[in-house]
Amino acid sequence: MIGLSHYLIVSALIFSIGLMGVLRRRNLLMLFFATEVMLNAVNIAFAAISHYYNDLTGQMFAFFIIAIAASEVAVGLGLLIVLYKKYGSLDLDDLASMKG
Amino acid sequence: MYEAVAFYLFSVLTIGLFLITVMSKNVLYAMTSLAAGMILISGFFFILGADFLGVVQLIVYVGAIMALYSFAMMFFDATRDIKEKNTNPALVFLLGGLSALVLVLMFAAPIHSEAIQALYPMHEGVGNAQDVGIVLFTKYLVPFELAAVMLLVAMIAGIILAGKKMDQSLTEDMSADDEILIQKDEK
Amino acid sequence: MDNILSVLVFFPAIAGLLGFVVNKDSARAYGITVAAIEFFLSLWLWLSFDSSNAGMQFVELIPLIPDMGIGYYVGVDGISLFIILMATLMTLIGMMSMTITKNIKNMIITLLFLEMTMIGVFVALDAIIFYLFWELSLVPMLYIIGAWGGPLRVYASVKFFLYTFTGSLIMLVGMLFMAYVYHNLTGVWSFAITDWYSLVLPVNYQLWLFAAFFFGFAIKVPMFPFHTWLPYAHGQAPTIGSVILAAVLLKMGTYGFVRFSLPMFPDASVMMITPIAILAIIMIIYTAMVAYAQKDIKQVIAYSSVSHMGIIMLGIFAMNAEGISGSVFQMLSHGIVSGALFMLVGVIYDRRHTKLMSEFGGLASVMPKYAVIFGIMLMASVGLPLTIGFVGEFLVLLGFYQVSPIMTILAGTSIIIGAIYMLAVYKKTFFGPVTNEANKTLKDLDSKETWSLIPLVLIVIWLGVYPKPVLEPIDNSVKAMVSFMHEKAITQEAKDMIKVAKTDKGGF
Amino acid sequence: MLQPINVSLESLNLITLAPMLIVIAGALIILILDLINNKLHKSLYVMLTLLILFVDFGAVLGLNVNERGFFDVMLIDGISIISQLMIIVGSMIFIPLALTSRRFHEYSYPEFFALFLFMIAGFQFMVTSDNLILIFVGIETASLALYTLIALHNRSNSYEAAVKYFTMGALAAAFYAMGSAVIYGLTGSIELYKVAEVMATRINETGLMIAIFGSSVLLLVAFSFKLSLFPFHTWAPDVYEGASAPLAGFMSVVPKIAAFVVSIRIFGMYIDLGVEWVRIIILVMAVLTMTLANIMALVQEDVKRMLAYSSISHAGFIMAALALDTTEGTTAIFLYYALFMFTNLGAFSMLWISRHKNRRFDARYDHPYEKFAGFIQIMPVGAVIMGLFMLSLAGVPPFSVFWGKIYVMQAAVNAGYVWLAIVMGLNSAIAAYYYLKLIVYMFLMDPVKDVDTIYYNLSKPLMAVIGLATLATVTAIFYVQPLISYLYYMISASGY
Amino acid sequence: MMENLVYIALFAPFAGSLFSALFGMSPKQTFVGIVASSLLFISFAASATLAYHVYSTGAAVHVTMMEWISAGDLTIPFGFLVDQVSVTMMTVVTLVSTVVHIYSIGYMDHDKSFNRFFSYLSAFVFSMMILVMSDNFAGLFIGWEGVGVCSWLLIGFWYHKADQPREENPSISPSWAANEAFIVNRIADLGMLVGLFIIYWNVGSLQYDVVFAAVPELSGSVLNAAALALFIGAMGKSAQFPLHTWLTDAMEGPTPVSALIHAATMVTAGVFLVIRANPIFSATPEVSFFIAALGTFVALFAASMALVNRDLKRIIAFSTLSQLGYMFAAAGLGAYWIALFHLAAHAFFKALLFLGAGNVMHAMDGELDIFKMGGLKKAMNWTYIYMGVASLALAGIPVFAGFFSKDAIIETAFNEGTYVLWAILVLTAGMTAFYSFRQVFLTFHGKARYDESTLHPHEMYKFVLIAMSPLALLAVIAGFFMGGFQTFVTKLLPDYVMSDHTHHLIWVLTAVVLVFAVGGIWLAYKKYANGLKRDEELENSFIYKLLANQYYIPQFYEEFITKPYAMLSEHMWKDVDMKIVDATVDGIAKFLYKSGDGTRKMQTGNLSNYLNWMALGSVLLLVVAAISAMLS
Repeated sequence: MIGLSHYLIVSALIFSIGLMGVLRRRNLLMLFFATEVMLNAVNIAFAAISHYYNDLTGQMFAFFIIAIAASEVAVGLGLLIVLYKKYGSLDLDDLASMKG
Repeated sequence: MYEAVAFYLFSVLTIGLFLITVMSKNVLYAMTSLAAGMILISGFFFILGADFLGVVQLIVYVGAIMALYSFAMMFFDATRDIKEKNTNPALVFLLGGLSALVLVLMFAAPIHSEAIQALYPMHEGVGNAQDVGIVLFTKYLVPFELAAVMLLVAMIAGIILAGKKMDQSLTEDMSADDEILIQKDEK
Repeated sequence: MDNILSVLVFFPAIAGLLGFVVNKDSARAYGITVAAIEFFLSLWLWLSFDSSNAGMQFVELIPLIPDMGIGYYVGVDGISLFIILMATLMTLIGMMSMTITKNIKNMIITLLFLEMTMIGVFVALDAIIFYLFWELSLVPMLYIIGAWGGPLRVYASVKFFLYTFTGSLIMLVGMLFMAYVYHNLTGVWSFAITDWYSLVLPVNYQLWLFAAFFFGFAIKVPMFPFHTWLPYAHGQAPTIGSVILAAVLLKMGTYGFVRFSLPMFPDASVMMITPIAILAIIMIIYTAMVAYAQKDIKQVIAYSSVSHMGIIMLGIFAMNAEGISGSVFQMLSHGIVSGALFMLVGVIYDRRHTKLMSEFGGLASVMPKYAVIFGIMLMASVGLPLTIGFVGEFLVLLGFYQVSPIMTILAGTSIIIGAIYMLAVYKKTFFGPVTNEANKTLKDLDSKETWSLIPLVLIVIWLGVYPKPVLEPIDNSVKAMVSFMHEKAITQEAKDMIKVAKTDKGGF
Repeated sequence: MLQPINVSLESLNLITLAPMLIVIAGALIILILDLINNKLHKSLYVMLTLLILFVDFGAVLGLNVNERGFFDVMLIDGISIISQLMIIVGSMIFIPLALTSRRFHEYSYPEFFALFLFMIAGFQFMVTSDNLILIFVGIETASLALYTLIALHNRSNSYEAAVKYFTMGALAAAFYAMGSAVIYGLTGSIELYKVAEVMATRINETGLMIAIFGSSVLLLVAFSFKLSLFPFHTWAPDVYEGASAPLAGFMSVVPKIAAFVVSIRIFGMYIDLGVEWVRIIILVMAVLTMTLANIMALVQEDVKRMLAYSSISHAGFIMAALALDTTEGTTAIFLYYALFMFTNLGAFSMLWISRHKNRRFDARYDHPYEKFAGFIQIMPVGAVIMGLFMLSLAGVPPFSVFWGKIYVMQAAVNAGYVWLAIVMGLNSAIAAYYYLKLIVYMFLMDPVKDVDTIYYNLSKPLMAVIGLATLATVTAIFYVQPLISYLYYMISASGY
Repeated sequence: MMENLVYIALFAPFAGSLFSALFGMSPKQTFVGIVASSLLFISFAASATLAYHVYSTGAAVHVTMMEWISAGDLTIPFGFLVDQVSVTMMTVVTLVSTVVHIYSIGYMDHDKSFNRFFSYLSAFVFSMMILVMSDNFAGLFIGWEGVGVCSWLLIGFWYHKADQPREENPSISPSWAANEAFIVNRIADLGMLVGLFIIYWNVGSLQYDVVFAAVPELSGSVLNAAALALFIGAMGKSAQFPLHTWLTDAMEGPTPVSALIHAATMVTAGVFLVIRANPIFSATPEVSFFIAALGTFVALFAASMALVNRDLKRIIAFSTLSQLGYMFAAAGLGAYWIALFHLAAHAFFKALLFLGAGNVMHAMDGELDIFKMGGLKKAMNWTYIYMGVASLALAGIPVFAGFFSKDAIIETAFNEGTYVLWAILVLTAGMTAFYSFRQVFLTFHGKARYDESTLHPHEMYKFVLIAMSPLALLAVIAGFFMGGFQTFVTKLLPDYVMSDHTHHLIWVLTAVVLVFAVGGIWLAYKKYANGLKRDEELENSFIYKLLANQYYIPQFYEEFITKPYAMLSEHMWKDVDMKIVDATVDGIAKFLYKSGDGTRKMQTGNLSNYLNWMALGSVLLLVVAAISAMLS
């Protein structure tokens, strides 16, 4: 029988993969992918917990997470567009005019 | 049994696909594997009986979000391989590994408790969509409405950020009075 | 006029605000007039002061933040009365003798605000109000040093500000803790000093609180080894800044010890006598030696200030009325004398734009009046009897002798080494042939300078010959305080150490 | 089969939702107005926004303490009311800053004002709920709007700032979601009052501690990001630099108040549950934050960036009060922000009036210290006011921030954390240096450039705002008492 | 009536000083000198009247003017006590002062700071009067310090003279000498202050009568400490070894100053203190003996240096030192009245000697080297007589004042059984006679050794010579009043009479002393009366050089005290204060600033780094959480 922990561990692993992505990615678009991965990992956790508690709240949360992810993408891409227009690049290394 | 097979299959595939997403140098591969991974995640949802969520996952993530990303990819002309200077991979793996370790340890704990009563229980013999709908439109009506506002915000944001008006910046434009000042400075 | 203290505190501030309107050509006259009125108000305060009453007088109390126990609470006793008088007097005289022409209006306004804060510190009976004025006094001083000072003015002013600020923040924690303890014991929030007096604290609390307050006060005094801001501040400050700084601002530290540390933590104070006395003696001897090595007259006087403040510190911890009264008197004396000395240095600085002793020599031949007044102040500074400097120093040493003869002898060397550096300055500057061409045509004191210095000379002699009008109220309050401390002390050692005067009339 | 659901309107307690509805409606009105006529001047929108905020303020003021509404999703307790009031007041100070004498890009969008109002609504939702979902959606609504507002300043710096903020925000959101998931897993609930109940029963179960700690850490990461605590503060200086000065000032106050309210609810819960570990870790982070931000602020060359670091440091200061978890500590948070708000916004407004479109003093910075050299000679009143703000920020009495500071320190002392009070004191001393640096430039140095250029952006509304901020800064001593009693009453009424 | 006289005696000099000070910055006004002198004469007259009053009634006059310092339990009034001791001092001081004042009118004739000089001089007398008249130790201390300051002012009167190396001028410059005098006195004053503190904390008062009444109740150690501390004060003012160097350097001052301050009055203040506080010293025999021993030593020590000195004024200064040693020897041995008597007698002839030296100096245009004089007898007959008389008195030749007083001291030493002291004192008497007459002969006898073509020595003004005559007269006759004096002062002071044994030997003792004195004179006559014959061998001998260089003590002080002090000060400032204390403070600030520079590097501006920080932070927190969860 697959227990809750199985799902949660998968979720944890995916979350860490997402975190690694965030750490190593230098391209903003790819970085956004990584954050999506992380959010998806959380969704698995919510759905699993929801299932095992027989409670709908987790699904609600996951539902809202999806909504949030969608909005974030919209805004994020909007930002990427203005940024790209200005810098002509999405590389984080080109994006370091403010420091100190 | 069938659940176990599905779970392990999905798990391995998802993890693999997301690893590609994170590791691949090619945007296209990364995006495709991301989309595929998300589809598989909806599979998890279906296994877990969250049918509605699975559908939403498919529509919103795989449909809408991935579509947005593909448009963006085209806009940014990011089909070629992306050169990324890698930050110290050891650090990346160390941090990723450590976080995985701790999270796994955390989730390996006996989080589940039989004693906990569901506040919004699923009902026997009622479709998931119905159940979700009732909770969503009663208890979570306010968040739902706020989510609508949030989406509106996102929409407005997307529109104005990508709009033409942003091309010319008033903030950095030197209007007439600025020029006067510059002349003064030169004197 | 029961609210004379509020008038005294806020009159200069309001005048300062209105001063923004005054035309800058008339700013000087305005400033002097305001300072004169303020001085006469403070004289009036003295006249209406009841010398036989050792307690607080002219008390005003307006709750400001009752939830925290903070209120506008002011009053004077014999200890603070004369410091206030000195503050108003030195402000007046400083303004009269001021030779600054650059941004004179800003200077006048700043000085008036500074006057408010100075008086505020000495009348405050609420710790937070005390702290408020204490901190606020840094700001005008920062501006005065920084805007009108010498080449290193910015460094000096910032150092002054930050150093003092750091110390006082630790003191603030002490105050907060004190209020907390008071709350714990009485259930009431209060920052009123008089309320805190009534608190009998366990010795370890006293020690910690003493330490916290010590940092605030010691840096201000400034005690060794926290003194290094002072030479810079004095060295760079314009004359008026040095005058006020030496005369009044330094006294805040020693006043703080008398007002807070002693009556609130008698046991801790007694326990700390030896360490503090050692520091004080180091201050006295070490800085006097450093003063001797200086090339710049003003630096000599700056270091001598530290040395004299050491005497004051020593007297405060004599734990008898002789020493503490002497200390308070010495605060006045040091204020007047070092203020005058700084003004005197300012005089030649105005003429020659240098303060290096090597630039001078034989000034006594060229500027006899100047030499005479400098000589009088020098003698007062080295504590010649019948000048103001003797009374305090004598009483302090006398008082501390009871605590430790050896340390008194060490501290007493100040009368020797004090003479050494002061006489060296005088010899290098005033004696010998006039070797520098530039000095041959120096003008003696003009009437403005003379008339601002003469009152100080008169005070120096008057209070040296007949200190009673000043010493008596001080002594009454101090005696009452000492017997209060004796009552309050919980350890037997402290009770033994704190010597109640037989002639105490009580009433603290 | 499911039963039909009967919901009585009264049980919904619609009034709890009224303030947000007003703001959202107002935003929609602005959008519609723009649709009808797109030639309308920004002043109209500014005034409309102000009015809407004013109505909002009234609506919040009219709320009763300790009510719930909408299936208990909405929670109107004392801290939600006071935080909403402070959010609105902060916004009301911020909005008139749009009325500069020069045109700036963001204000040419009516959407700017709509987004702003949506953001306020988001903040209000954040603070009026103990439901993690609503909090999350509120956070995101507000954040997304805020990212946009930053980017709308329309310079390369501001995009960069927005992107940085956005990306890190997305990461923080993931952590928040993960933390919520763990909490949900632990308690089967995401409503904090329920979470607290269940957690209290499970706290002694073996093997759970790691999950409880873990959940707190995940949430802490998310809120440390919002509150810019070390080492999650890295976005803050860049974002402040990239954003326009008023927005930077706004960001250093209003979003943080909202985030603090949520933090109080969440971490207060943990501490109340006896998870002492959370308190310790918060204290450590708070101390690190105030210290490191302070020493980094020391070496800044730009006033705005310096103020950014100083805001971080102040946040650390206040975070320490949160860790105390006493009524006084909580009161201190709000008191501090209430007092800090005026001063800080005032200081940023002063930067705003001196803002030029081209960087005349430095290739990178808009407000390098040199710009303010000899300010006293150019604009004496401005210099004095800016000096007052700096002194206030440095904690010189009797200016406003001082009272916040001693209240925080007193709270720390009362809670038995004397060492914390001393650390706070020493930090204030370090901080004094960089505030002083500006004062030194303004008062003690001579101007480096033409003298008539500095108050370039000045206008009457800005003067009014600055005047108000000055008044509030200087007269703090007179209103601190009512403020404290009100805050204390509200906070103790809601049980914190 | 008597009270008024007290005030007149006290304040007349003060009035004179203030009056002169009014004209302090104007050019010379002769009337200033006249007014000041007249006021001093008034003071003298008042003192003399008081003396008569005290003599005739035997009762002291005690007045309290007002309260001075009152703090805690301490109350110090301005109180004045005119009793047998103080009235003696008052009379001597005012008498000598009056003479010196008048003398100065002539002597300072050409000085542009004439008025200032009188102001200082009268101020000195005022201080001295306070010193002797005060009825308490604190008042004495006022005068004590006051005379110190006036001495400083007067030694440094010619402040405009430049510093010279010690080889050219052993006292470097007037201003240097003034400072030296002041500082050395201050060292001793500290001892004095400590004495006051001891007395106050053990008695509770500083009034003489209270203190002396309490002496029997005090423990021996307290008394010893008090006596020693007070004597340290006395050592400074009376220039006892090792605080003696300032006195010879003080000769940089104008000669009337040397006469008044550094011979007749101020330097005897130490002796006066011991006499005044005789109840304390009587109760402490060990300290008293130490005083006597030190006095005897100084008598010999100073006389030895005078033997070879070539400076007219310095010789007299050494002789003053030596005589002060005598006085201390007497006081230390308990013969207070003899000490006081020698003090008075010494004041007369020593002042006379100095004033005579002043005449010589005046005539020689400031030249002081007796090797460059000679044969002045012709030109300056009166001066010759005066100095001769004074020298005879100093040498202790019978009939003259010094014979009686000094002889009594020597007898006392014998009487006390301290034969070593006696022997030394006798030897010193011989040396005294030798150097006094060496100086007289070298100055007045023989041939002129100065350039007669440029220098024409002439006698002093008549009025000056007349003014000096009272001193000369007293130098001759003062000894005859010894008996009367004894009965007068022993009403207050403990009487001291020789034991029968000494009484029997008195003629022998006197003869021994006389042999030495006459022998000294004879030796001086043989060697110097017929001109100077330099003895190169002797002058190059070690002893001679040692003596001529004052045992190298000034050099020692300079090398081992003055210079190290200056060096140490310099180190304290530059190395300790700047490099340690201040550098620590700045170091903390710099450290903070540096660490700011270091920390800001984490703010790279690169989002990737920021994300790394964030992840690092969160993972770290997670790990810490996990570890602490496992631990708990």
